[in-house]
Amino acid sequence: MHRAILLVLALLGLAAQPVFAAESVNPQADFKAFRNYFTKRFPNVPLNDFVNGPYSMNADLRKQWVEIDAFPPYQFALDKGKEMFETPFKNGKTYADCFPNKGIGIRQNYPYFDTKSGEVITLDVALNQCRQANGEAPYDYTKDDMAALTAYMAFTSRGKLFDIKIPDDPRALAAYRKGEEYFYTRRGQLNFSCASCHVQSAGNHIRTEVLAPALGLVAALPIYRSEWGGMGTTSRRFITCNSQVRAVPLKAEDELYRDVEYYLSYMSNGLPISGPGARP
Amino acid sequence: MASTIRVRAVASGGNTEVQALVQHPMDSGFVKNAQGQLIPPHYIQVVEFEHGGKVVFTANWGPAISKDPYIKFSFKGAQKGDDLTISWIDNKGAMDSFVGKIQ
Amino acid sequence: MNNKNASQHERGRAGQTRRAVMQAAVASMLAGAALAGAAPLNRARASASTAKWPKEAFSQKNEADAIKALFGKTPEVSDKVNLDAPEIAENGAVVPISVNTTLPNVTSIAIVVSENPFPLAAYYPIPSGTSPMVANRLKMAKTSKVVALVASADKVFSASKEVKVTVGGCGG
Amino acid sequence: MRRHAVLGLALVASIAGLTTAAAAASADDFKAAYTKAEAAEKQAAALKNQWTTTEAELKAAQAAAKSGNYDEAAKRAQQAEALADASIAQAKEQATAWTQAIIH
Repeated sequence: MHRAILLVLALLGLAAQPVFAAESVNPQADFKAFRNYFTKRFPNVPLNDFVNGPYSMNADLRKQWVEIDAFPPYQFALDKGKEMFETPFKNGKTYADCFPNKGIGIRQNYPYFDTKSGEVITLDVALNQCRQANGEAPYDYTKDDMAALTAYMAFTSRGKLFDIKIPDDPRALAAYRKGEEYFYTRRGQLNFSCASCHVQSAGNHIRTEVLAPALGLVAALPIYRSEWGGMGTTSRRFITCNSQVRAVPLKAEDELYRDVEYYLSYMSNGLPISGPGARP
Repeated sequence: MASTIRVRAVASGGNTEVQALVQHPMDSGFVKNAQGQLIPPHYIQVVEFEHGGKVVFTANWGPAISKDPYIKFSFKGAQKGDDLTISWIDNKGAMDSFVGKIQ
Repeated sequence: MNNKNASQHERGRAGQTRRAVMQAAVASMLAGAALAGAAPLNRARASASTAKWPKEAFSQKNEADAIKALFGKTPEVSDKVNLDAPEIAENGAVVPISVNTTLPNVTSIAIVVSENPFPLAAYYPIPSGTSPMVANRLKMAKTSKVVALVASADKVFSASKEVKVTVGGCGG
Repeated sequence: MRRHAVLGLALVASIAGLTTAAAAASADDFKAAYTKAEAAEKQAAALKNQWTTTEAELKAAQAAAKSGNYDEAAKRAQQAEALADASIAQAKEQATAWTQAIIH
């Protein structure tokens, strides 16, 4: 009980100096420090440009991206996603029936913490919940159908600002904290955390690739990668990150992956959705 | 039903700038599939753009053109609202065509 | 046999593997005859043909032979040929390259990637009324010289640039 | 930083230990080594911190055993165990160390 109160106080930003380190979960303070770190480190990158990842910090890359984005190769996935989104299920209902505002322009509100199930619900999970509620088989979280569908939903939300909420529920704060932990924990034989690449080394090169800053990273998802020759889901991105450091990836949309997305999206609050993005 | 061809053609000051994207794997013949077998070459060889009964642009391509190929060029003499016809054929004889409106 | 088949194999294309795309293409070729009458409104009668596709030039395995097969002459370097290519390709699979020129009476533009297995990447005849300018996206197997060639008034002019590639466009 | 060095040393030491097992290995040697490796990898899985390299070694060990090359199989299994142990050590160390990486 005492712990719960502390958590709630921390959530509200009212806790003065927390007594124990373990109780010091303070998303608002984290958010400020996180944003501060990136804006100080990259003073020439306008805040809203962080969502363009590597292109915000490398002129040659940016030029190639602008040229390619003028008529992006993900156009076909986007068109397919729109068609899928608008095609009714066998029962006559559509995705629009499952979502607020008929599913248009809502990407910025995902993931959210579902106080009923006590879990983080990402857009991808919400889409499959919608499918299953309407008697349809769920899509594979790592494959093209889910990528196309989420690409379209992100596209209708471009420019909308991330608005991730952490409800007054200790479980929500715990999920946030678990996501934060996963993000900063070193893993794999290469002993890298997500942060090793996307915080400490953001903007640096790995071969010709420029590592995207963690700030705004999720705003570009899903992403078309030239390397993949196609659109990839958030799950695919996380799984690839893990494999690259020689860690066995979690299952797609594993609770921890959802928590990381929750954490990172909260860190990107106020930044515009730029997905679907295109990356090398 | 979706076409394999997307086109944006914009007329301005007597000049029409055309950008097109074609959905095609453009397999080079040098890439292996998951089973380690080479994927045979499969790529578009010719894309033709026609306006007012005249071929205004022809792209001759080899396997080094990127997947879902993109092309941009410009020509003179078209008006807003005119038709622009695009057609392609690949090394296996598959084809598609599309009529777009110049904006 | 024109404008026939692509309609069929487009359904759900983005979700298919390369293999599946190929199977679909073959299937659609077989189905082509049956579909000929059912083309949607915006599918045209016109069709591209491979009759003039310069097969010999595209089959050459080195730069000089490809250029010779295509133009029958040796190019001379010209600062009137502008080749726009990145210093470092973000990914060898998609390298944006554009060419334009201030040379008069241009009849064609070609792009060669010296180190690719087949160096000739693209050949664009330029009819009168069409600007001597083209932009496209190429695959590059590795770091290579890229050459832009412009045929103008019975001569061939060129410009080249080295493009660094560390993530090859021909890998798996 | 010091902790990482310790982790690295543990890894090197455990791999170096393999070279002493030079004598020809039997099917039983392989089985014993594989069982140990598998147990360690299970523990790593419980900590949600398996390494792809461990998995690869386990597979290689089984493949070698199948073809009757028990020397190689035992060696691979021991390698897998060393990697799994290192991943467990990493997870335990990171259980608290991660907080030091948070942006403040």
